[in-house]
Amino acid sequence: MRLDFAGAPEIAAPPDVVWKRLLDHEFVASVAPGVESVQAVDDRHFKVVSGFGVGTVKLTFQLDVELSDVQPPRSLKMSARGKAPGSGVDVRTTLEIEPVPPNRSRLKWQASSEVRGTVASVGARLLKGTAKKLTETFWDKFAARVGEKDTT
Amino acid sequence: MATLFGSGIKRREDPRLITGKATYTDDVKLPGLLYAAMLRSTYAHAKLNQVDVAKARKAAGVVAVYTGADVKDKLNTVPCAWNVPNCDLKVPPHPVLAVDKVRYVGDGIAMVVAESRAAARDALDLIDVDYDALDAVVDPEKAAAKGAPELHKEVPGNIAFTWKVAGGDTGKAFAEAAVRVEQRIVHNRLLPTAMEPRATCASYNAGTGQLTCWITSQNPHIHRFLLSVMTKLPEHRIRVIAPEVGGGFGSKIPGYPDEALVSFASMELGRPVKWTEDRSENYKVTIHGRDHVEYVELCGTKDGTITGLRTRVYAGLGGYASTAAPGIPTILHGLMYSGPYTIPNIEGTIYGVYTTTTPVDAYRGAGRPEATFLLERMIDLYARQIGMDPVDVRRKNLIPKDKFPYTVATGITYDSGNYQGALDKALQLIDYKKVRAEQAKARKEKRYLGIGVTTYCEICGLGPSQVAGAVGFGGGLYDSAIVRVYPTGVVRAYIGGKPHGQGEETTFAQIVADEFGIPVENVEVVAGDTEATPQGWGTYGSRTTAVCGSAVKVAAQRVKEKAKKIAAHLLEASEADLEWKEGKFVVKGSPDKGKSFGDLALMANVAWNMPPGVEPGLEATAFFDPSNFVYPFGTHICTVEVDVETGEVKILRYVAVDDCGPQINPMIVEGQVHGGVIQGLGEALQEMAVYDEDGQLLTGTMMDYAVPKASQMPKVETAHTVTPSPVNPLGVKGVGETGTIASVPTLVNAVCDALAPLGVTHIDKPLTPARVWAAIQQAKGGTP
Amino acid sequence: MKRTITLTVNGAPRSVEVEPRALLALVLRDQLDLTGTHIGCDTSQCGACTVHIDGRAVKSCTMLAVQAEGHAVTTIEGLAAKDRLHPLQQAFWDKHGLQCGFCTPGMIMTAADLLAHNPKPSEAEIRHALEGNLCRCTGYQNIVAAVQLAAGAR
Amino acid sequence: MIPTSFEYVRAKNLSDALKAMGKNTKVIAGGHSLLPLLRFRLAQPDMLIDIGQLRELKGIKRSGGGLKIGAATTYRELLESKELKALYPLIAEVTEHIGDLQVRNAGTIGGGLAHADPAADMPPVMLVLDATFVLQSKTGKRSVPARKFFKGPFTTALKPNELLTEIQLPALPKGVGTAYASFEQAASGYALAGAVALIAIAKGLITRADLAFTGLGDAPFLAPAAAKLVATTGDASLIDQVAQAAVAGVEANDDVHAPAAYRLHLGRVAARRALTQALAQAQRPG
Repeated sequence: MRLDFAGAPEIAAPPDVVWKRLLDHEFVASVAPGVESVQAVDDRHFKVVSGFGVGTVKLTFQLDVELSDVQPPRSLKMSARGKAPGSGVDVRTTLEIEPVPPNRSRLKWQASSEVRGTVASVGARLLKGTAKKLTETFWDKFAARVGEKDTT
Repeated sequence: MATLFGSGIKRREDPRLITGKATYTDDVKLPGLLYAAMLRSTYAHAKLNQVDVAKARKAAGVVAVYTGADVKDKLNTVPCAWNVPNCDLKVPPHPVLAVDKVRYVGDGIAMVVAESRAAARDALDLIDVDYDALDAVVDPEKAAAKGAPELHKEVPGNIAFTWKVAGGDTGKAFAEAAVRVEQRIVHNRLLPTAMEPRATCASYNAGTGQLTCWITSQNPHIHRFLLSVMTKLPEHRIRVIAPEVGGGFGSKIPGYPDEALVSFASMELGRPVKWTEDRSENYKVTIHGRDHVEYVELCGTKDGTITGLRTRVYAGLGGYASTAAPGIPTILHGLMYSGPYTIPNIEGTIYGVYTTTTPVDAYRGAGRPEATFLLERMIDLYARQIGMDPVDVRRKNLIPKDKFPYTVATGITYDSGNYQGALDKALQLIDYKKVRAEQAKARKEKRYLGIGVTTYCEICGLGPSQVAGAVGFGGGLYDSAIVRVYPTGVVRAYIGGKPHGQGEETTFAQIVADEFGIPVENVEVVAGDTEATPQGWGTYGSRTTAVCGSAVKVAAQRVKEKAKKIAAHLLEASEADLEWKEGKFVVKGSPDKGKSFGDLALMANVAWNMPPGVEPGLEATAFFDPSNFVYPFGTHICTVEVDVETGEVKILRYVAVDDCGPQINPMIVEGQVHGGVIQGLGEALQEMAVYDEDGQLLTGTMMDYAVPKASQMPKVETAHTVTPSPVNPLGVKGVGETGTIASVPTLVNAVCDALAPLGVTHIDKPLTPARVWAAIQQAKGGTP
Repeated sequence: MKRTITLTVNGAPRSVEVEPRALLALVLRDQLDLTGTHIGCDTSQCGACTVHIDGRAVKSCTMLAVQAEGHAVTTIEGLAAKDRLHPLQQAFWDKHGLQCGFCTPGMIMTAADLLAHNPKPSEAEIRHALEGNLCRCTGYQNIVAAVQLAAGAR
Repeated sequence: MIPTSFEYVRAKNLSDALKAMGKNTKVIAGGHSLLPLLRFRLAQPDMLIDIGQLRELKGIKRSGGGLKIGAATTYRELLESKELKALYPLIAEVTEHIGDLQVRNAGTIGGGLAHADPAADMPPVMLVLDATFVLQSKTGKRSVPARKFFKGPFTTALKPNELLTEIQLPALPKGVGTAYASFEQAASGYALAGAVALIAIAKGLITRADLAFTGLGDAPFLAPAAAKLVATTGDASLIDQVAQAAVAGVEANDDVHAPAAYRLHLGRVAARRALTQALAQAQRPG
């Protein structure tokens, strides 16, 4: 099942700060809901264990995350391929940072997910709203946290 | 003694079923039983890199784990048994477990065998599979298009076959026709949903080399044959038992990989192994039905004579060719394009197409519902175009009752029929003139009443073995029975068919009891065990009563002939002087001098005093091979009201008039019609298997696939006409599928008729409120 | 961890060792040999697994065996006295209310609950009460007729 | 379909249950929301705490002019309560829509509300009736208005260590009418779109109008547009306007059963039908 979401939160920080945070996997993990562990294979590859779910539904996915088309401090692509018993997920995210003068930025994100297995065939009704909420919450929270003074 | 034939006696199979004492496959328990669970692909199409089962093998309770690599040299691939000729059929290998590639969500990747159901299930979660995703394609028309992802290297362009049917000169007919109508029709993919999920329990005895398999099977002898091919075990070492079977609707005909795998595991491990699918697994791996995209054209005169029909059909086969799959959209579909009508020119091209979906095979009606639907829809479109009542168009084109046997343009010959009789009866029951008047009145009040009519005939009672061979079916289609009389006069009929709800334990006992003039209680019908019953070709295609029932009749007649010889000997009379009267052979003119069936049963079995040259015992085997198929027919009419604000369809009345020849048990016939009609209404109104573009089945459980519920379905009013078939000694035709074949176009025609004032001409089924509403918006010129 | 639970099954006390995750339907079938209770789905739609807990119809595949501890379970095997038929069983037989029979035990158990609390249901009430029991063979018509017959017979 | 392993405790009393709650525990009452998820392994708790048999969580009691309903009261018990039927016929009517006979026998009102399925029938009823939910943890209890309880799909104001223990229904005004109109998804029975309406009348004019939806969005919601009916007689065209305004701008769900546009349309129809019926009921003499 394909799910496409997008957003463009404004961040109270300049692009280079946003960019730094985006590449800081520990920071990103601290924002993401349900992340249990992040292991950097190199500066472009990460292994992530993350719970995914809402309410009673919860699955733990093993994710391989890869960054590509990295063009500092403007844009990058992030792909995540995740496996859980009986289910799978691929998420491709495109991120663009636009300066908002004088000292702010806009994070334009687009996430396209492909969901497989039990989650797709059983969870379709449960999933759509949930995935949207989780994705939006993640980037909104990211935007908010980057914009917090003490994080810069 | 009153004849039992025609009597609606209560079913003899029911007492065990209503008390919970029946044994279905999953109820079978054996000492040392192990449980299997299957790891299924979550990808619709992917290269299979690595299947890591190391952790699963070490898990508590796990006895063995097998992958495609482990079994590929030990088990043969899954055979396709209907090799339709003259269509360049390509059947690529179908491994029992995927080896290098998966081709649908649900394709088998590994099997775990463990000490308990739970341990087997737990171990599945420990298997790690590495895939490389490939593009999926789920729509058969798209899969047949240039550039579509290819499933099999042996099948360029995914086209499994291109099959053509032609009769007359269709090109000329269309060129000259005054009226032409065309329509693209999509037959929604369906999930058969027998209430009992499939299961296999295999027990291999290494001492005797004998494999016993309990299988949820509509055709245990075919399963024995297919298992022999897959497991490489000689057929005489395999015993297949289909115990109680909880519905099939075609889904329990094919040979499946899991049946071979479970057998293999038992042979390898020396312990019995059982596997039972979950419903969600059933929806992914047990065959699906329908899935056609059709382009249909019909032409005719302005006054309602149909002169030609032309089709181009893309029939989805799924990832592999299932057992009977190639025959369904061809032989059982294309050959029926004339329906009950005298259409002189017919041409059809059917493409069988592999798609990254669950294999598609025979589902109730198999091919004929699609043919009947397209024809009945086209006739309504045609009638509307020429401004004629759809009933008048039908009547004008029906094959006259004095023209049988009648050969239609597709080349097949119908056995017998009185189509006008059934039509008249149905019109009378619904009071057609009155409902048309009500409709006219309602339209003035902006209420949307519709009337849908279907006149149909269908091909069933499959069928003469010679024809089966000619059309590439991998087996004969005769059937068989042994009628064995025990010394005390009770009788058993061992039959080749395998009833699973159709009630032949009762109807066949009625045939035997009538023949011998004994109470029906003294007859028992035995089915479903290849060790006890003679070669049979299964219960499907509305064939069991026409073919296997005829074998029972013939075997019983043979027994009676022998009994007559013994009676003549005992009565010291010539056979010519004997007559059968009230359950006895009596000497003509001396009615008190006679031998009852019971007397003869005893004498034949103790054999103290047999006529010279006559063997002891009283039993006979018959293999009945019909001279033709049978063609039941009828007229269904339904009236509906559509709420145009919400798109909801309310069925007001549903009338079914069917002719299946003489009815052995009218109660059972009526039950078959009820069930068939409701199953068709499910197809017409709410059932739909939906894949997303990546080949994920989105309707993977009963929460999303709408099997009809009691509260959603109407009452069906039934009636019948009786036109015997000349092709079998009972004169019977089939009735298992007629309801489903007829009801789908009946309902859709009714809804389209209701919405005619709004300009709606066609809506693809299922007619969910959402689709009906969208069609109304579209017709109004708005966007849905 | 397995534990031993005690419950009353068809009038007799039974003890059985189960894992907490064991579904009541599977325990009845696999451990107590009551295979008249069937399993037809995994989402609580089909009702083939319907049994009575303390006289009320529930879906035994949507219930853990441990939840039934201390309660009275009645299955199709225990609905009627030995060698007798419950009026509903008789009515399903009389009215041809079944074909393959797989849904029948659950169907009868639900109908029994309905009639126990609504002895004279209308056709609409019967159809509504049977929403949680799917039958693929009969088209429901004769099932409804059977329930009506049994209601009349009471 | 076998769940992953977990431990199970049957709580002897509420305080035991609350003490047992912790990380990755789940509470089970009827189990009809939870069991299917467990069977698909979409939920994998370490422990289940069974509160289904706690007497202190069961029952329907009068309170002021309203009712207090224990969270573990089954739908069947709701249907059998004469008091409930007399005071809140709406709840009885809606309960008949929930699941099926067997599900109503086992499922509990609190379980269903806490599960917060965005297409469930009961949550919008709670919004319209302005119910209050009592949430308890081992450290205390708090009251949360239903109108602040449903946060999103399967997401509520419940904290991980909290349990919904009681539903409090305030007294309804005199001259009130209530109604539920819904369109069910054919397979699951969940609402594609459903609307609950409450209208109170005094001296021929509407004094209170509440309208809530289910099935349309991520969570049930109240439609502020209903307020336009207050101080009017609620004629048909105004009701139609309100119904239309109520769904305007709503981002509706979209799935294999119904596209968003159709859901919104159904929402509007349901709203109109529910409001019309509630009004007629409110206008009935006596």
